[in-house]
Amino acid sequence: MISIFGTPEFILTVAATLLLLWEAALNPSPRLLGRVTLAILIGLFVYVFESDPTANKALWSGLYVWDAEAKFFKLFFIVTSILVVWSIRLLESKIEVGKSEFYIITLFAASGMMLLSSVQDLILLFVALELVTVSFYVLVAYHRSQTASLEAGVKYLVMGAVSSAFLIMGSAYLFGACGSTHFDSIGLALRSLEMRPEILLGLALVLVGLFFKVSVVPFHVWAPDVYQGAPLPVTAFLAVGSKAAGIVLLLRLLTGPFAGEEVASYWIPALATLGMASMILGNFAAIPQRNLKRMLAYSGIGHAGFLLAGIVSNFIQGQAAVLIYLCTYLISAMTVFIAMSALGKSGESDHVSNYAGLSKKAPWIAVPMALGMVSLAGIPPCIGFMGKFTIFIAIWQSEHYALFAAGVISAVAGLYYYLGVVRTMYWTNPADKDPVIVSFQTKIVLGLLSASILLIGFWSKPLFSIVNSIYGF
Amino acid sequence: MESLLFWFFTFGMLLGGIGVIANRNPIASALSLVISICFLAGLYLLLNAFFLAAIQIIVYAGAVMVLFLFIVMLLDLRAEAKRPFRWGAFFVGLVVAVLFFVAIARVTHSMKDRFVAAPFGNPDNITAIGNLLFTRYLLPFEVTSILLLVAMIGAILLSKKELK
Amino acid sequence: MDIGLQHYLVASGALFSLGLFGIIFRRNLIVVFMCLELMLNAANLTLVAFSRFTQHMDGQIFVFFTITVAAAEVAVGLALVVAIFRIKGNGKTESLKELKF
Amino acid sequence: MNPLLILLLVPLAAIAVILWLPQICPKRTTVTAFIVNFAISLGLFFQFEGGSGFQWVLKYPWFNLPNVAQVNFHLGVDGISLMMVFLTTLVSLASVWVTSAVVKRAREFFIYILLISLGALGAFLSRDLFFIYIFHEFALIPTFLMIGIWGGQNRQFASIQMTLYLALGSLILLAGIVGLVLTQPLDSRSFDLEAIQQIHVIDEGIQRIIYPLLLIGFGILISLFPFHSWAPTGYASAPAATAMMHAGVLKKFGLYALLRLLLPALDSGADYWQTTLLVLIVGNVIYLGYVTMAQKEFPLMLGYSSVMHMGYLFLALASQSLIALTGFVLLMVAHGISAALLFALSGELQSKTGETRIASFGGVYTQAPFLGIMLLVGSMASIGLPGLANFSGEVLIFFGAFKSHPWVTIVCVWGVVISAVYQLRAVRLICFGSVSEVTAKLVDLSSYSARFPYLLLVAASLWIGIYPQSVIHLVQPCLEVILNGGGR
Repeated sequence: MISIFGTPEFILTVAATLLLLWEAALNPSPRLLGRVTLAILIGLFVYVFESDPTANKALWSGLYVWDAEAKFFKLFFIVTSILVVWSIRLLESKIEVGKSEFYIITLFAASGMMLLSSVQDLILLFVALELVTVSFYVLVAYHRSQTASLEAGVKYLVMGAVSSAFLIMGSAYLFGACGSTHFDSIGLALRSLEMRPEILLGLALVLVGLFFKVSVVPFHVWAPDVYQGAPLPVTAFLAVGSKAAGIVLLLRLLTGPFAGEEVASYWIPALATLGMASMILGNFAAIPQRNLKRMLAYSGIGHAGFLLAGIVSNFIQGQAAVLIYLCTYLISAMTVFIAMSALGKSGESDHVSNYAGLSKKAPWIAVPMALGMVSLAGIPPCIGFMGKFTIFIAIWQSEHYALFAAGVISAVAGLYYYLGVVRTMYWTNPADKDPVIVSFQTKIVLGLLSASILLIGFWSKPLFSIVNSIYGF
Repeated sequence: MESLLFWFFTFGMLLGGIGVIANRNPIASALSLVISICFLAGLYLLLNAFFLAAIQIIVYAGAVMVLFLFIVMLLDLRAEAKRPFRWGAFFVGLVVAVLFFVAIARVTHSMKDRFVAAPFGNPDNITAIGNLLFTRYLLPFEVTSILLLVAMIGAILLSKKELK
Repeated sequence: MDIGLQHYLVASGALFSLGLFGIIFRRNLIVVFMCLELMLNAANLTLVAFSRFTQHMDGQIFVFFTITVAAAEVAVGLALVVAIFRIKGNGKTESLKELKF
Repeated sequence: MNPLLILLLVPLAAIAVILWLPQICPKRTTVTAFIVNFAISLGLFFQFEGGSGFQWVLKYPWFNLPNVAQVNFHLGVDGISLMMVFLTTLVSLASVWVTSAVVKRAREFFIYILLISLGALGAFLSRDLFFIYIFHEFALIPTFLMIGIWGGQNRQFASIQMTLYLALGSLILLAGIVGLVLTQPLDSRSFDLEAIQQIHVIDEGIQRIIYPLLLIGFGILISLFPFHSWAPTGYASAPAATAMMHAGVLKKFGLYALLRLLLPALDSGADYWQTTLLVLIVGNVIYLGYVTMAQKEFPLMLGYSSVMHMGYLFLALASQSLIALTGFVLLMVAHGISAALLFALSGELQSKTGETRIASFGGVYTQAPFLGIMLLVGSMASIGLPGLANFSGEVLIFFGAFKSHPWVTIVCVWGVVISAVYQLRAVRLICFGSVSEVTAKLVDLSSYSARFPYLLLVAASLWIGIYPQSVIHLVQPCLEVILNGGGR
């Protein structure tokens, strides 16, 4: 039985606040605080994993829902945060001021994301989304003596605020047309009303606001700059956590109140078109990039396209495919980011040329990194293939053949630049011979991630059974 | 009477908005923003939202504007020097803004007859707001407090001159 | 002429468009933030208008949250401006050219 | 324990040994593993009971795609896959045997070879489409790495070009497979090969979409004209072992899968696209035949020639007659053996002399009689000399196809003449004449150990060439089933 005080967001927020007080009062060392943060997150993971989502469905006067999907996404965000915190620990020496606060703000952002996965009301959606976004404004600009980081912060702030404005405007129209901000009431109103332009306008504006977060073409322009300028752990958090947060909202809205056939006939073509554009543009624009973070930003745009394609295809299967794709993306992308952090610990890690001959210098980084790249490219037997495979099946089933063709073409383009990184690591000679020191614990983390890329990719039954159980298959 | 006030407030608000964009001097922009916001508060009054009108004046015209002006003064930002007019950005901005406006106007035009003004309700709607805010919308309210906490930490971290 | 819902909505749409235009057109970071405020205020006006004409209070609650969040955003944004000013000595988005598309 | 599972586990065990016990010579480990596998496949060959059924079946549920299908880990061999397994183990053994033990980054090299072999075996043994696809991809990735790391001149270009081509092919193929699986009715959907073979009649319109997807998807892997351009450059710059595995085994996988998928399920799709396919076949045999004649470098010539021979195999697929398909299976095995032999020889020549141009050799027979003889035998096999394996396959294909497509068959017979011209010219220039400067650097293979892989390949070719019945009686019952649409 979960009461209000037992919800994971509540626990995490309280814990983060206590950490803040602890930090202010006793001034513990950041390393210790990071360790405690990690412990809290792991404990929370166990707690959420053991909880039963059917026990209490709606909390807080129905604004908050606690169902299987919410549980899945909460676990997703906890795992993401754990890995992000690990990456922060690796790069702690690069943070000049406020090392402890970095962990704490990350926790607040994580609790905002977890809250988003349970949202049932436009007002709560807005506020929780802003909690995430404002935390990210701070995190992105955290290297405050580096121009790039500050600029990224400014760009993210302006873009984020514009997208919030669109979101509010859209929510306003939805509220006006349906007389309520609650998802259930909106769905009810939509079923009883004929299709009105103000509903479509409201939906369109809300979607624009969310597309900014997921970085869908043409609302992606901020992503490359921000990914490049932000500190590496934040880039990872943006790429995985923030994107998934946008996706969970899209799922909640589009498969909830807006799932009706009539509305769907409006948003499906729009999403299909944008998804197609994102796949193609993201993957082709990534090819000439020489900065790895920037490349991953463009590739992230491409992945957003695949996720949209999953949402577009027929509802339940598409949803399951999106969840599977997100899991595969989490594991593969975080492997790459943690490998980058481990390298960044001893020097620069952004530019592709820094990876030349890495297989000789640091096989412990090169192998997981290569696996992550190959998995992002979607080559079997890595886990990334399962994601692409399920998405492709969903697209074919919903008969969006043009989307399918775009997916195939962009997957090939993706292969080109992902393998380009692998090529740099394995076929070129290193510029210097300095060995890269990787700590034992990081080796374990990277080893676990690599193993799960291969093992879950090959033995995918657990992944499928988790997702299948959410939708009652 | 009501319609006269509406046009008055609306034009004031929009002129203030234009003033924000058109002024080269950030201080003048900030003052135009204050004007715009005060006229907007007038519109809120017309819409029977007295509490929000008050908040609007206090928070925006009071706190936020002071923050803006404080920064402008602190950093000693002067009026920008004359430089070539940015035609490209001007036209892109114009096209986007006009397209957006046309979309809104067309949608609202179609809904002309569906919403009729309800009679003025109880002018004392603060009770209703308070009730909703602390019962139904308690969760977002709490989240907002965390949000402000994060913003506060962030603002200190980013702008404080010397940190340990 | 009777003032109906659509008048308020068009007015707010106009303000929103103004803000959008300003964000694209102006380069001074502080002015860009002000334009963001214009956009948020326009959205608020829509909410209040709908709240009045549908007789649901939820819209006004939403506005309350929007104002709070906008204040938080401004606080972080202006802190960023201060930090940039420390490095660069000015607050124009023009000087932000390190990251090109 | 199931012998098929052992076949898959042996390479894995060898990889583990190489990874964890670096002090053991990796080549020795690999060769041991492949000898074991070869012995197992021989054992299977003699134990096989005949008939059309699958034997040594192993089935394990893998995962469930809700509302789509159940995926099983499902192994089993019938006559056709048995021959392919035999070919894989044979060529794997030969390819590592001819590789030098002191190749640079040796451990990686042998791991990749083991992976290729594992993937190919898995693809031939699996009866579930999902696993067939996974294993086939599994085998392709190491080839990319091997060409990139150990390849000859312009390896980077060759490997990237090959990767992109093959990735495009795999994804088109994936589209085709997904489409094929989804044509089944919802309640009985599965990835199982038999289920698809015994499929209800697929709607004609959908067949017309899926057929070209599969044809092009596999066609790129098989290097069907005009999707062939990656193959010659890829083979020419690949290390010998990789070229042997790829041209000898992996390519055959595409043909094998086409045989399993296209014929039983997509008959009206095949009718619809027949003319197109025939035009491509003619292009494959005649156009590429002339291109092959124009080649000046030995590895490139072999690459083109291997591409060109695929035309005959497609002709058999197009004809859909039992005799031609029997020839199809024979020629798959035969071509695998002869291509492996020739690529091994070309690799040997190249590594000893550092030269690839045909004209710069001369008098190899005088200088190194063993290599000369092997070259002669390989070329004769490739041309289709009676007594060697290719002959029986080609003859059966021509006889079988003549009835349904007489003109195309005649044109393809002309292809045999073309291949005789370029092969014989190459043999004449390389083997005979006076010993050139380049050839003088050549040292003959004198030890039995060094000669063994070549002799093994020649022996296999001779066996099939002289006594093809041993294969035919294994294969024909299965082909009958396939032609009848799995007893639909």
